[in-house]
Amino acid sequence: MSTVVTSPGTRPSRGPLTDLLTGGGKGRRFLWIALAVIVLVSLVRVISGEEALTSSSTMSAALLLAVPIGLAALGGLFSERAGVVNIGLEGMMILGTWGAGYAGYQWGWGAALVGGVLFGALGGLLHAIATVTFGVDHVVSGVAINILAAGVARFLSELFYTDNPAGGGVTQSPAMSSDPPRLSLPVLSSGPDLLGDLERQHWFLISDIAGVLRGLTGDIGVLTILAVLLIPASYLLLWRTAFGLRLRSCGENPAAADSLGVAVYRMKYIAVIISGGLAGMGGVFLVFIAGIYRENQTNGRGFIGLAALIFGNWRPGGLATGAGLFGFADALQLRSRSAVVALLLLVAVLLAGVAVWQSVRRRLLQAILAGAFAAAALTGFVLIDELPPGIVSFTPHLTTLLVLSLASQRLRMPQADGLVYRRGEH
Amino acid sequence: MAATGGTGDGPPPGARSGDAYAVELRGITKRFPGVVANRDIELRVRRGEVHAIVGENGAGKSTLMKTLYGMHRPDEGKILLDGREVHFKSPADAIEAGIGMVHQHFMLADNFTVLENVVLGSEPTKGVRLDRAEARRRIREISERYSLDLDPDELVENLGVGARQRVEIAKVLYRGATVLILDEPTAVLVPHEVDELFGNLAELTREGLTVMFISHKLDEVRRVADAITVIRRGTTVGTADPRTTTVKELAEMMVGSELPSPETRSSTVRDEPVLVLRGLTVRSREGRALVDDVGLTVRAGEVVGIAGVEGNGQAELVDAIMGLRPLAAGQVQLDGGTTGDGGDVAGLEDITGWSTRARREAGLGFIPEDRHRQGILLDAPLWENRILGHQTLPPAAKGQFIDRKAARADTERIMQEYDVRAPGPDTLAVALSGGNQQKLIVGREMSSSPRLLIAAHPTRGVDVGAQAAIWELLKDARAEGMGILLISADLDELIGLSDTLQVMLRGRLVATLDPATVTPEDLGGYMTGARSAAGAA
Amino acid sequence: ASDEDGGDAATGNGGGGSEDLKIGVAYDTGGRGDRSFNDSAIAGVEAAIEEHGGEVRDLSPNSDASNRVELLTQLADEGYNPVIAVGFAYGDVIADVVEQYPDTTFAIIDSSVEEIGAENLTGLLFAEEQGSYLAGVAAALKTETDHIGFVGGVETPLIQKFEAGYVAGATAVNPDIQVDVQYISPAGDFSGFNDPARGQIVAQGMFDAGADIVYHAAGGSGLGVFQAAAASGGRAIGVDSDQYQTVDDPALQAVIMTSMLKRVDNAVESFIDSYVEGDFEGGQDVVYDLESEGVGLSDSGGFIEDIQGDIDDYRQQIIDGEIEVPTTP
Amino acid sequence: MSVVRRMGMALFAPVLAVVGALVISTAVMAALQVNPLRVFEVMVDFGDSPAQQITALVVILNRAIPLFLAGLAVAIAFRMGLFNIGVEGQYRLATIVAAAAGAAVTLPGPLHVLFIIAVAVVVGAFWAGIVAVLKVTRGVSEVISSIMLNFIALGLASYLLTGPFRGSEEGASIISTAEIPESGQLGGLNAVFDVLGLANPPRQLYGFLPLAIVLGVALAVLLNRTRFGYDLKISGMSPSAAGASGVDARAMVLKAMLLSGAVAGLIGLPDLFGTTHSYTTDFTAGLGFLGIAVALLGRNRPLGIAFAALLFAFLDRALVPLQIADFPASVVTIIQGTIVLAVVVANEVARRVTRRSAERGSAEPPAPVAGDGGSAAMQTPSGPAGPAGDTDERQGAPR
Ligand SMILES: Nc1ncnc2c1ncn2[C@@H]1O[C@H](COP(=O)(O)OP(=O)(O)OP(=O)(O)O)[C@@H](O)[C@H]1O
Ligand SMILES: Nc1ncnc2c1ncn2[C@@H]1O[C@H](COP(=O)(O)OP(=O)(O)OP(=O)(O)O)[C@@H](O)[C@H]1O
Ligand SMILES: [Mg+2]
Ligand SMILES: [Mg+2]
Repeated sequence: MSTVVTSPGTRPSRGPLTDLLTGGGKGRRFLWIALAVIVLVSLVRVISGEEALTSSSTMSAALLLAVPIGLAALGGLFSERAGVVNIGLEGMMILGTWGAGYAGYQWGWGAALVGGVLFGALGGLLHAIATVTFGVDHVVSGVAINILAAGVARFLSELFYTDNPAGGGVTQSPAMSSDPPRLSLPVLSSGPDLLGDLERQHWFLISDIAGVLRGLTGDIGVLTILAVLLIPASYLLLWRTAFGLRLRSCGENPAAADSLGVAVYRMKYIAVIISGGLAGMGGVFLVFIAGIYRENQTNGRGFIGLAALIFGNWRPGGLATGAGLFGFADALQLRSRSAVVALLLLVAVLLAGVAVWQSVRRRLLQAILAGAFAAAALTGFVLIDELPPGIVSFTPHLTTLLVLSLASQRLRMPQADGLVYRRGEH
Repeated sequence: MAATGGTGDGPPPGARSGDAYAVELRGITKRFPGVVANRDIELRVRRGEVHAIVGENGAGKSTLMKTLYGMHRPDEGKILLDGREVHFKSPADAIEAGIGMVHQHFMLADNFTVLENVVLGSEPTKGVRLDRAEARRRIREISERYSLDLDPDELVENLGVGARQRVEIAKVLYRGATVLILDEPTAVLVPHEVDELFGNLAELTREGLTVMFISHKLDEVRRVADAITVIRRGTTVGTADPRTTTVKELAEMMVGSELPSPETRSSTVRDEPVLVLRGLTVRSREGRALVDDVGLTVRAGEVVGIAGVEGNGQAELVDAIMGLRPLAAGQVQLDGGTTGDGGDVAGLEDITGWSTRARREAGLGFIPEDRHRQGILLDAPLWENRILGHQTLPPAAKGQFIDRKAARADTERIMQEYDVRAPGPDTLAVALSGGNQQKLIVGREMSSSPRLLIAAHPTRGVDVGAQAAIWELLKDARAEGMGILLISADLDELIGLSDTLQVMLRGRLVATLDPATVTPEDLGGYMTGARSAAGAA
Repeated sequence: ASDEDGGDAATGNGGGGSEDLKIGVAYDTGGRGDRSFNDSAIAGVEAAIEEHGGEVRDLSPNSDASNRVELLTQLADEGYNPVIAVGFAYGDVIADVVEQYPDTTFAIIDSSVEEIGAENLTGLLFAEEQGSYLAGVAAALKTETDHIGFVGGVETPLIQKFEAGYVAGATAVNPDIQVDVQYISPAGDFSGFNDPARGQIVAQGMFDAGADIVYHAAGGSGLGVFQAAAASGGRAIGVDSDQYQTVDDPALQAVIMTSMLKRVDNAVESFIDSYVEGDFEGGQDVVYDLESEGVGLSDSGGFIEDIQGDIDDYRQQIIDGEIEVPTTP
Repeated sequence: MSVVRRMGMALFAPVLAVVGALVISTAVMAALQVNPLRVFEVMVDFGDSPAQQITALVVILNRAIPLFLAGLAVAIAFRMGLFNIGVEGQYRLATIVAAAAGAAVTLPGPLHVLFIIAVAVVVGAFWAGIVAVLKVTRGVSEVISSIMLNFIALGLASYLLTGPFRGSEEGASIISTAEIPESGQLGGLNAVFDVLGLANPPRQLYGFLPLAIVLGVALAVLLNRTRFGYDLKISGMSPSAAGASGVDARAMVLKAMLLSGAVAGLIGLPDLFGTTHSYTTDFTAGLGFLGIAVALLGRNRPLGIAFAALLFAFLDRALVPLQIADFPASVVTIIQGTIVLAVVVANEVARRVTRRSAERGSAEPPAPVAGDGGSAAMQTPSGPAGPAGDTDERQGAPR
């Protein structure tokens, strides 16, 4: 299982990327970091000439790729903050896609949202029954749910979609009967499209910022907006309300919560069901993009969501960062193979920074290692024009892995995460 | 202070005459699978008094209190509060009725702040929001009123034991409890913290609160209690008046026999050192010294006791000696004379860089502080537990293989010799009571005849009978020339067993004392830093 | 002699007349109801049954498609003849099976059997590059930005054939045209055929970059391509079947300019016809191309009516061999 | 505990699971108006002719072998509480490199096979080793790193197959590595059927079977009878106790993952040796994930895993006859999922029952104990010592 060890006394980390750059600073520094990253990336863009790095097109793609991962991760957050490890996110997401497809073709997008969330929540309910009531090992139950969900989806399609006059088949649903509305920020990203004008100037920094903003504000689906809002909403719910405190207490010390009258089992049920619902919503998002349920549409995104959750140190902001980073790297590799090479330059610059930092701290070995890798990355950037498709395809995964292993590991999972709680058994 | 509660002000206003008790338990019976933890218990507690409950390990005290607190329902019997019968379905109901409980094992979420821990379950809210400002205000108020000295925004994991206990008390007071249950509150406290706690309790009873508290320390009980109920094997054997009952009498009521004493017989200390520590330093991740420049020698046949308030580096010191924690500086030397493949190694050997396994092979035995964490595999049978820590040593190991038969046989031997009560070597360890588990551990560690035994709280949580047995075993081993490093929170045990006493404070050894002359009170003084080594000299 | 073989086999197993025609179909992953390849194959079988009578038994593989051999052998064991393997993935295993069942006639779609050379096996191949060439022509004629795109599902040789033909066709019309080519997943990772979200993103990238027509050969991911086209006011070209007809969404119909038809149904039907009629010739590939109408462009929706003439010119040149269409990019 | 009782305990969970799964799947089928009895009948019908029956057997065995290996690989890590989701990537990468290496060299028969096996084992172990090293040195959760490495392995395999290791000619519809020469293939075992006087179908029983059996036995011994196995097991049961007993947790993570990866490297070989003789774009995928289910089903024990693999293979084989009998194929998937879930729940229930009965068992001490206080001297703690509730109370407890 995911056992991340921390010695007592360390402050909880706010996510490896933040840690990597600031050693776990305050939220205030966030803007600085964001700015620094943009300056860096924009520098890389100017040097490499890869407009895709900061184009609004890449950004909206990154957002599109990040949202389902982020929703799955958010689902994981609820469940794991209540102490239930949820490796069944993928399965719940699959159920979500099916539910969305089924409701969507009959009653339109609103019903699809409800249907997907409901189906995902059913998966969550099953997980809760197995882990909370029956005390089954969380990982084991999650794996079983992943297997079961795939079977159930296929089975239901067979049942409802073969010979369905509305269309569809064993691997897909009929098309949704209505599409969700899409919004753009007036004036800036649509109509006069001021940001678009700025972006097209290709000015250093300004065009980059305009590109990023336009990508994040232009032609956005309602579910994207909902998903983005869910991040702060989850934070507020989990950290600013009594409900959230109780929920988290089940993940930290359920016995203590129980002794104070918190209904631990009920809390865990609620959390895991919410978890399933959110993962299901991730599935709905995928259905909205396709306009249809399609078998294997989730394509492992639930697992990536789990990774984003751990990456983000079990925090909403952190997991959003994780999902965002993954989405960006993925968007880049889908957009342009040569842009991925430009990433090497970025890596080189970052590693060079690490090398300098480490030598200041007189950690010679680390400094030399970082320096060597920086040099290697730079050489790669200079020599390679385009990476072969197989290699490019795992850019986001490699990026995630690299950032995780570079960042100092001060991740802290909820203390009772993954432990089966039985009342009266300490 | 030892006088009847509330003497100063006369009977508290809420107290009623006759049979209207603040708490009354009638005929409580509680069964667990295979055990009757409580049988036909009778308990009456007056408003405003400090009522002590004493009894052996496993007598059923905690079970009874958990019943009262709604953590489980009694199979038979009635609970009356102020003369009215109540039925609690959960702790929430009990809290509602004004009962609060501080558990034997702290019930705190380390990763939460004091505030979060305190308000959990009864949060002040403003709309849907958790009203932190209000919570902070109320906690400060309670903290000041009862001198609990708590910072609401501190993370609990940064607190020491005493402070954690005060958080637990604050939790209860925050909920406006009028009946306070404290399950072995003093077990982890040093004398002066105990005094502070009793001060707090006096404060509470003055305000009209009722306190029920459990303790194994009978003199303490006599000091603060207004009434005592004795429980034995799950049932009440009677009540006692603390003013008229002696410790001896109380003990006899509890166990039906005399209190054992850890008194050491004549000195068996020999010349050759078996363990030498030099400048041992362990740092936390942030670089704080947890163990600070510790130098120490344990000789053959000697028991060196380490006294100290929990959290002053004892655990880290033990880990460092066992090789479970990296050293920042210093050296560990061990005399591995009796082990090795035939050839005996003369004198001390530097084992600083050795792995835990190599250390154990070289003759280091280990009775860990937390047996469930480090000493035993609850879900494994006894014979597999026999192998734990001795995987590479006979009789369990045969080359790279495990000799199951020999391990089983040797387990039977240990069970015989050390009076481990269990059906057989295939019983799961979880089925044993704490005391029997501990005896198995002691037996196991003894059977490889280590040169040095680290005994961390060897009798913690075991009842008097098993405690006596373990003390005997340690004394015998010492007589045979084993060096023992004893870490304990039980000052009587430390004084009684040790040949030399070291006091550990904030990671340093601050005083060396002679157990023959030191009193528990003095020792407590050194442990808290109230007295310094200069004063001892 | 070989035609006799086929005929004998039919009579031998079926016990005489064509009413007893028992056709076995082993699907590609996804199975029946994929609204594409597999459905097209079964449509051909059904058309044949309409004509000749008989029955069909169709089997889908398991999730990792590790039981392909069983599908074929079970069908043969149960007396189904002919047995049609849908998809080149059967190419790996079919050689052993045909040897084991010399009395059963097999056909495999999209895989060459020339190397195997078994008398009871026919390869049904398609000149996808020719159809794609016409798609390229249509796109190049219709584009207003001189910028078009191609989205491939998985970078396999088969899909590269589509790409090659498309690019050749487009550049034949306009040598300066910009063709963006992108695959969703690399060879060996078949998720690219089933990930509409990625299809959408890849296509959206092309539209954002200025392309106005995107051709996809990406299976289920193609839906994403249509969505992207609809969202950015571009157009898309479908593949395999007439996707204008199968997409069941009016908003998407509006953007499907045409589809490159791969008439698996025709191929299957004519294979069964020749089997029934006994003029079947085993051991070799039958290539369905423009000439035999095995591939082509659909005109549903009437979006390409105005350029139909040009397209027909190119078609004729290919049929006449005046244009040699490349099969690799 | 008597032998009978212990046997009963051991069988309790599997029986409970199978019964539970049967009940649930029957309910599902009934809901679909599918006749469950007919379904089960079709499942166990191996055909009429002896050749058909043997073929069915061979199909099941051939499918079970890789599943067995995958289950073993997952279980090794699982034993110490490590969750190796990366088996998938490990075997894919190992197989392609082994296939390419095997095609590149010419060696005499057995050596050639051994060489391929060695390459697969090393590559599998290496890929799993990355997970271990990241965990040990950087504290990266093995769940994340192995998920990521799965994707990376997939991409890498694709790159290798289309790039340096490409053996198929340009334009072939399936991309593959070069064919491994005859000396590097493992013939079938069908001669056994002749020896046994059974029908000998054309379908070859994989020659890897004996190797898998030997591996299973060796691992069973390693896990249950050796110090390493003990250390591995206790590291999973209680890392803190294992550490205190002298197990080096980091080294153990490394060893467990390397071993797990090494076994994972073998998963693709039965198919490689037996049928494909090259790695192709269509090489069977997903065995690593199935392995997780198989390991769970087999309760992380080699023998259990063997049964689980056979069960999965049996269900898988049933797919085709079920379709022929006009049943929906997804019934099998549902049954598989239900069985896993039922097993998981049954295991937990059984564990608790065992634990409870163990606790009860100890309530009856083997020797009569002097129940009376006072009588025993403290020096020989045999009387009232020990938890007071343990003796007379428990005997008096009604049950
Ligand atoms: N949840 C439980 N399930 C089964 N048996 C239990 C449970 N809790 C307690 N017991 C049994 O009840 C008996 C009484 O336990 P209890 O914890 O009340 O003892 P205690 O008097 O508090 O002992 P100590 O002084 O060690 O704290 C024990 O012997 C134990 O076997
Ligand atoms: N949750 C539980 N379920 C079953 N039995 C329990 C439980 N908790 C305790 N026991 C039983 O309690 C007995 C030990 O009692 P008790 O908890 O008083 O021991 P202890 O020495 O105080 O241990 P500790 O200090 O760890 O609490 C054992 O017989 C054990 O089986
Ligand atoms: Mg107690
Ligand atoms: Mg206790």
